[in-house]
Amino acid sequence: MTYLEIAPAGGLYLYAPLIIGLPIAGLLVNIFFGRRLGERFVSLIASSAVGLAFLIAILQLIALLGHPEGSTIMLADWITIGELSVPWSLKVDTLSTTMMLMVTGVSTLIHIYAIGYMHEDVRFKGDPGRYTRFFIFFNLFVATMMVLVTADNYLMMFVGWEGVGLCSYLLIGFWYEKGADGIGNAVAGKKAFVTNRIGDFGFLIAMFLIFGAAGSLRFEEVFHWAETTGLANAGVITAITLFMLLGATGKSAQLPLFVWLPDAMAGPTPVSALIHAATMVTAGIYMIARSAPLFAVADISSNVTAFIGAATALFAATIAVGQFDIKRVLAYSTISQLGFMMAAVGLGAYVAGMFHLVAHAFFKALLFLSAGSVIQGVEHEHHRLEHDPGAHAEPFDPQDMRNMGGLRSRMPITFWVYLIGALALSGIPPLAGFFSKDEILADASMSNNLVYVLLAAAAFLTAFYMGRQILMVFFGQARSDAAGHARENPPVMTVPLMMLAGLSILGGALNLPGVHTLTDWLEHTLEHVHATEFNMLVAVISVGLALAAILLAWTLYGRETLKTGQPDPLRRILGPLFTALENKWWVDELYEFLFIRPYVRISHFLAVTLDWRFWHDWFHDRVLGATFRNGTRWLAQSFDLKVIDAAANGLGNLTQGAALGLRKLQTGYVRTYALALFVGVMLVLTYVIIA
Amino acid sequence: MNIPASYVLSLSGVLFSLGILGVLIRRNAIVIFMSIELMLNSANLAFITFARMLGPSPEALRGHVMVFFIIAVAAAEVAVGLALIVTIFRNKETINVDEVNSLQG
Amino acid sequence: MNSQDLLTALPVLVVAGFACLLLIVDLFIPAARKGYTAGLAALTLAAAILVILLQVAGDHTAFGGMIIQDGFSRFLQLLFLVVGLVAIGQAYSYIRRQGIERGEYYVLLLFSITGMMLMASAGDLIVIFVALELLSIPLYVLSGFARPEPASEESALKYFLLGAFASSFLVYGIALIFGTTGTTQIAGVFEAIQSAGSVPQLFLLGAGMILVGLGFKVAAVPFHMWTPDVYQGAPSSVAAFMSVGAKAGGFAALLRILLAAFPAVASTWGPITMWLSALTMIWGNVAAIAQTNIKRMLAYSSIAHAGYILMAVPAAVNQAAAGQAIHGALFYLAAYAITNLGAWGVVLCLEKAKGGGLEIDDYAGLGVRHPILALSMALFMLSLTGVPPTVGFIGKFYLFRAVINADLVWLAIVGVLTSLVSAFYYLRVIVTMYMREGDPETSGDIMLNTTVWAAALGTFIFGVLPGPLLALVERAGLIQFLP
Amino acid sequence: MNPSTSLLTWLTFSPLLGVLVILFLPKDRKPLIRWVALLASLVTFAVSIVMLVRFNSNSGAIQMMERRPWFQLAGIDIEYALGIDGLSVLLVLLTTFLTPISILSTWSAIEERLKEFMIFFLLLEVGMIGVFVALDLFLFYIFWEFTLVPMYFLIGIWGGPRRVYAAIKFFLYTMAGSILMLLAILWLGLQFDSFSLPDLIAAGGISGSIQIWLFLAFAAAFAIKVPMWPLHSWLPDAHVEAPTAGSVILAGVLLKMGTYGFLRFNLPLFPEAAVRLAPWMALFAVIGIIYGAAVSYAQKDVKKLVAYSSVSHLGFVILGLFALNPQGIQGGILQMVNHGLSTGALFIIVGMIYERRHTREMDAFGGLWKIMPVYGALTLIVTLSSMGLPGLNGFVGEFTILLGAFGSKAIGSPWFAGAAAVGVILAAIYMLFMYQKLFLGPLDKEENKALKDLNLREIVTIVPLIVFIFWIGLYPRPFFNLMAPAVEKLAAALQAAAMVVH
Repeated sequence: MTYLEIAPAGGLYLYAPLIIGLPIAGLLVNIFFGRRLGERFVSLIASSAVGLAFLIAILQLIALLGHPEGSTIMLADWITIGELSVPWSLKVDTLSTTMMLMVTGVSTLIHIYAIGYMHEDVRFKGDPGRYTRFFIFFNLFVATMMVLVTADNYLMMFVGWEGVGLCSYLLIGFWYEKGADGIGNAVAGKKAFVTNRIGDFGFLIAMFLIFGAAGSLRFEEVFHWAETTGLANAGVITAITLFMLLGATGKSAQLPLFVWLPDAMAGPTPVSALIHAATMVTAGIYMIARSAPLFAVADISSNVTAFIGAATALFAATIAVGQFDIKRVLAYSTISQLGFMMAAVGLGAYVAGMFHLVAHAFFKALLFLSAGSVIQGVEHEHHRLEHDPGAHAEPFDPQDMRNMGGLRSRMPITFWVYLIGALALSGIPPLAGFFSKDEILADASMSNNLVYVLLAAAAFLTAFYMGRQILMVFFGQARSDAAGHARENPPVMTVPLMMLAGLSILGGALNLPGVHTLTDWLEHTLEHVHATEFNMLVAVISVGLALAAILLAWTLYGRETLKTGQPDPLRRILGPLFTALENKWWVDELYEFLFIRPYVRISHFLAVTLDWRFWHDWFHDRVLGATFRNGTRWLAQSFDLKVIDAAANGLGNLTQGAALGLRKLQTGYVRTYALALFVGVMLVLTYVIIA
Repeated sequence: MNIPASYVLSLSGVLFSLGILGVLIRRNAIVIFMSIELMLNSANLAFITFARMLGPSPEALRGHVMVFFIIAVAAAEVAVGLALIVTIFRNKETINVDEVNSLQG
Repeated sequence: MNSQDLLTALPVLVVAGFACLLLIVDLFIPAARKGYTAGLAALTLAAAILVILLQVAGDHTAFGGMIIQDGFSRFLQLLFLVVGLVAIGQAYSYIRRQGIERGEYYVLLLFSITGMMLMASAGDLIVIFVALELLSIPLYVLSGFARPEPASEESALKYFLLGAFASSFLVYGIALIFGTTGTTQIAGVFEAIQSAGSVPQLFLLGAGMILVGLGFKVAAVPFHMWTPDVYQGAPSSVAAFMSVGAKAGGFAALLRILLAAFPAVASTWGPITMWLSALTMIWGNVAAIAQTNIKRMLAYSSIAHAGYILMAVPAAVNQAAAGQAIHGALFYLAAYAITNLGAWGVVLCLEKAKGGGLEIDDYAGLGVRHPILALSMALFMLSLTGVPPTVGFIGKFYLFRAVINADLVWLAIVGVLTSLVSAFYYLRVIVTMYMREGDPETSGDIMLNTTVWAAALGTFIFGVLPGPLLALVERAGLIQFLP
Repeated sequence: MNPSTSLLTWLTFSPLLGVLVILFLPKDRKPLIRWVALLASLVTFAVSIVMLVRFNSNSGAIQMMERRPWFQLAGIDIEYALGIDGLSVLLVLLTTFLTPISILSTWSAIEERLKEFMIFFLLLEVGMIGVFVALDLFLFYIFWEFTLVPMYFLIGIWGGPRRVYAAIKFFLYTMAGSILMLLAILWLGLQFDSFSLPDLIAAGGISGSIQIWLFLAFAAAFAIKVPMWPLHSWLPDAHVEAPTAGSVILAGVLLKMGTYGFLRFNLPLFPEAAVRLAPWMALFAVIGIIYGAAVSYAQKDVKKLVAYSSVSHLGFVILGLFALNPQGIQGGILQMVNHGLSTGALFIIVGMIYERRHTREMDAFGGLWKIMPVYGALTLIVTLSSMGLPGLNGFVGEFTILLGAFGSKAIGSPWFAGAAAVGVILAAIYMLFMYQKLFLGPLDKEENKALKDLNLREIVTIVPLIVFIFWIGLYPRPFFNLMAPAVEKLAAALQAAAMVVH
């Protein structure tokens, strides 16, 4: 293939590879010179690398405005065997560029935020040296994420797919010596990676099927095949899409593979914000949107997708209600929101899905970062207090909402941005969340009532737990001295927050009802997308639900606020149900029981009993090898052979025994020998006579 | 008078078997050795008989020649054998082969 | 009897004659100078080698068919002579060290070699008998050469009694053959059976008894019992010579008789020898595992190898494979001779007075103390196992090929499996030498070492470039009168 | 003979130069001996590079053929025949590349009897190269068996506490297998009066049922060497006891001799049998993949874990080869190389920590990344490559293999590939588990707190491997190009055979 195939749009597309190259350059610089450069430059290099990548994305946007059909940039051959031909090549079109803009944009902000956050964090955790490593991983993540979104074939997408998985693994386990009994974070990272691998398994199989059926892995060719011969191959395509869905449930933390995401909160807050809220977890949605032509043919898969999405949305929302860890609440809310997007793409409302994806990226990033700022505010104070003698002896969790309260006055900026994020998430107009979520609900209401009901319920809960969180964290009086003395963070952290807040407010403008900017934009890439017209009834209902939920939250947590050590009022009302929510419906325990423990047992059985005791020791050593083993032992410590036959048994010492038996025959008596000889003679002669 | 060859042959057969028997059951080295001589001589007897059966022919001579060889060889063996037995007797004060079994296993 | 006959039989005559001469000359050589005797004996052998090399190629018979001098016999005679030379080289210092240096040693050696050479070129059962005795009697004496060492005497007695016992079967067998065919000449026997439509029972009995007699010499199971005791008791130099020479002699006669005289009853001795070889391979190799004394171990190994060579006999029944089988056997004999003499040479180096240094344990640390000696020994062991690139591997390859060619695949499988078993006790020696600590002292003089090194070189070189040796074997041609 | 026409001979035997020199060095001049050995292996590597330059990657034919009559055995000409083609070229390079690295890796580990060690090591290299370039069955067998001897000594003299046991087990197992192959070789020689592989392939025409038997006889030797489940029992012993360099070569090259044997002999010589038995081979391969992965997870000893992981990885190779289509076979060959690099690197890494702590129990470690960042980072890369992370070498191999196997007509069902893909998940489990045990978590063991990070020599040892790990992962094209024509040829032949069978 030629080195470069440039679409008519010309020059600007040329820069697309840089969107991957820049972050890589950044991380290489930091790998080799990081130690000498020192925090300031390290963070500068990393952030500017991503910032420049964002500019590149904007260049692509400009290019596309001119030539919306996009372009494919061929970099090099990768794998070419027989009919299999997979290149390294970038696809720049409206869909991928949307992702580029969103990812690089949000990443830039979070990078900047992380400059301040990590500066504190590495000191709290007592290993400043790791500052550099953090930004290396962060750049690596952006690079791999870009590979994922710019890929023009499934295999390359898979590279990014697992690449981001790796980064998430590394960053969850960033404080690998912390967490539950020292190993908790590392374990969480492993859990994330392995769970994702299960999804990736689906992705792999999907690719095999695609190649088997379509003979290619490149998007154009596959989609062309699907559109031309789709109906004939509906069966295959259904299989393909279902396996893809498995992949998506892994990456986007949907039922049944969502379990890794909550634990992933072990990572530093910027990581949770960037990877586990805004960008990586949306990869699954992106893949399905990307594969729209395939899903278009496979109704079954689409419906399954929609149901899984809706179910996840509600399921996760219920759990979020019962959480006390500020980040976990957000984590489950993320899962729930991803469920919304999944449902959307399942219903064929790809634009709505993408819209919510982008909007969600804004306000969820915002929420996480503000949560981070809260946590750090508290933790900072906590660490200061730690130093005065006889302060908190008992372990103190700066993320537990029960230790907070009344932060409104101490951290005003944080409070306001948090509030904006929460309202956006709850879908209160005119914030971004309202429009995006509403579009999904509208679609659902038209096409699939069950899905709609589930989503609506989820929306209600969303508003409720956000209200609960706000009230617990910011209102009432402080429930711990740390919270009591918490103070606002430096601008390097708050400025990005404000910018994100702005985006959360204005994000809705992307696809205002009637205008449909995003729709028209994505239409160039996704055929047969329909602009959902605004549905007043649905809007009113959802807003009503949201307000009702907030009201309910206020009655429970606002009227008289939580005192120190006072149990959650819901516990009174829901009783055991609340316990269930608090324990996340015991899903982890269930998986532990169903899969993990059995696997450990099986592998242990195979390794110790079957392979070693039986196969290695008994069969090979006893049965086959006893001769040899005895012999070698005899060698090792000049064993007296007469002792051995006591020990040995089985075939091996059958030989051994035989050997010794023969020895016994060798009595040394001439007459015995003569007799033996004579017996031989007799045998020979009798044979001679008989034959 | 003319003894049928079969008689003589069976006699040699009997002698041969006796020889074997002697080797197998006797303990005295010299006696064992004599039994072996017996076997050899039974062979001689057989040779002679067969030669006689062939009547006067050059081939018949082979039988006679063989006999002489056997006698000679037997003599040689006697020489060696007795010498050996004597040396052993010097050492062990016995020629019971069952007491000569230090080499075994 | 004319000069032609003498010329044909010259190699044998040379050795025999000089042997008698040496018997007298030795009287005049002072005890301190027995080296001269050794030298003269060596010269004799060298001369005989020269004679053989100068002999006109092709098949000749002498003394009315009593002696056959064909490629087969020439090859084996060369082998015997070379073995004899090596034996002298190895014995020279050894018997002195053991304090049993007497001139007769070399003379007896010569006589035994004469017997072997006669075996190889015997054209008549009478000659075979005489040759067998001429081969054996000196060996009886040599086994007891270390008198008054009881072990030596005992081994001699056992060897003697059993040997005589076995050979009396041979004699009686010959008698029966003579009786049924009216001749003792191999060619005659062959023709007689061919002409006579049916095969009389007595003939078969005779054949069987001859088989037993020779089976004893080659130490085939179940006629092998004497081997370990005799090898252990006899002076090592003698055992070395026996393990190669006597065996080869036995096989020479065995092949000659079975293939040239008894082809008609191949259907009978084919299966017998087949089972004998299988039994021998299994028994020899398995029994060897249990041995702790290197001499006994080598004794059993020699039994096992007799089994391998014996495979050639049933294989030769099959017309298609006959040629290969015989060549295979010859090559294997040569390969075995080279390797085994080398191995025994190492044993001689390590043996101390009064049978010390003969346990395998005594070899511990040899790899560190005497790398070259250990390396040679390792090479010999690998060659006996049949691991390339050694001559032993080529030999096995050749034999197995013949056996498979004769459709005796199961026998070949027995062969390979037993050689796998053999790997174990051969490796054990290597392990002891290299992987265990120890401090063995050796007493090898230049001649002994030369033989070892030469053997090692031969083992390796003929393993990599077996061409010349193979050519020699295949030039040896088939046994005369081979059907 | 002049190097230009007999390049392969020079390549094969150039390590002998080093052997000769070392033979005449006093055994206490250790540094000198090390340098000579390293130099000799580097020279060999250089020669192999020359070979690579001369290699014409557009032709699937056998190149640089050297055929000399060697000797005649019972009327059969046994030839000294060397040659190289797309199937073997990479493996030869792998051998010449790994040898100097493993010599470097034991630079400070081997102190006693260094002289013999290096001699045996170079001899081993001769044997390995010979195996990959020999084109005459007899010659091949000689090299094949010859490799046993030095390896046997390497394990038996410089190995761990149970070295003698492991050495003998290794020797006997391999010999047990190869002896059956010997019979098959003999049989072939008898049928065709030739041991030369090209002639035999050209002659062809072995009847189906006999093909099966011969196939099995050869397979016995190769399957034990690979080792395929359930014949793997010798592997953990050999690996655990062998010295680091031994393990590296054992995993890196010796095991490949088994898979290479399948590729070089079983497929072209007995194509119909290959087609018939492909499902069975695939079955055992898949069992091996899952089984190896599961068993690795439960290990306590790092080296054992890596050893069992080899069972899993080589299962992939076998699966690919017996997909009998270009994707599968090329993937299989590439995966041989990958496994050589990754697992080789893993053993080197284990060796490094063993040299420092003299234990391989995973429980004795933890949190090493904190004090050994370089070591941790390099190990991470190798671990990821070994578990097939896209962008690194392992993935390219595994993906192509699975893709080939998935669509393979010979295997006949996508389920095998599907099951094998589960192995990819399991690989992540045990590999990350190992990494976590060693490098993550708190640094709580006293004896670990003082550990030193890698020194320059160690970094130099491992970096070349890392380079290739990335290269193959990101741009494997050159490697595929080398083998493509030869594989196409082979695949076509197998296609024809498949036609005959079905």
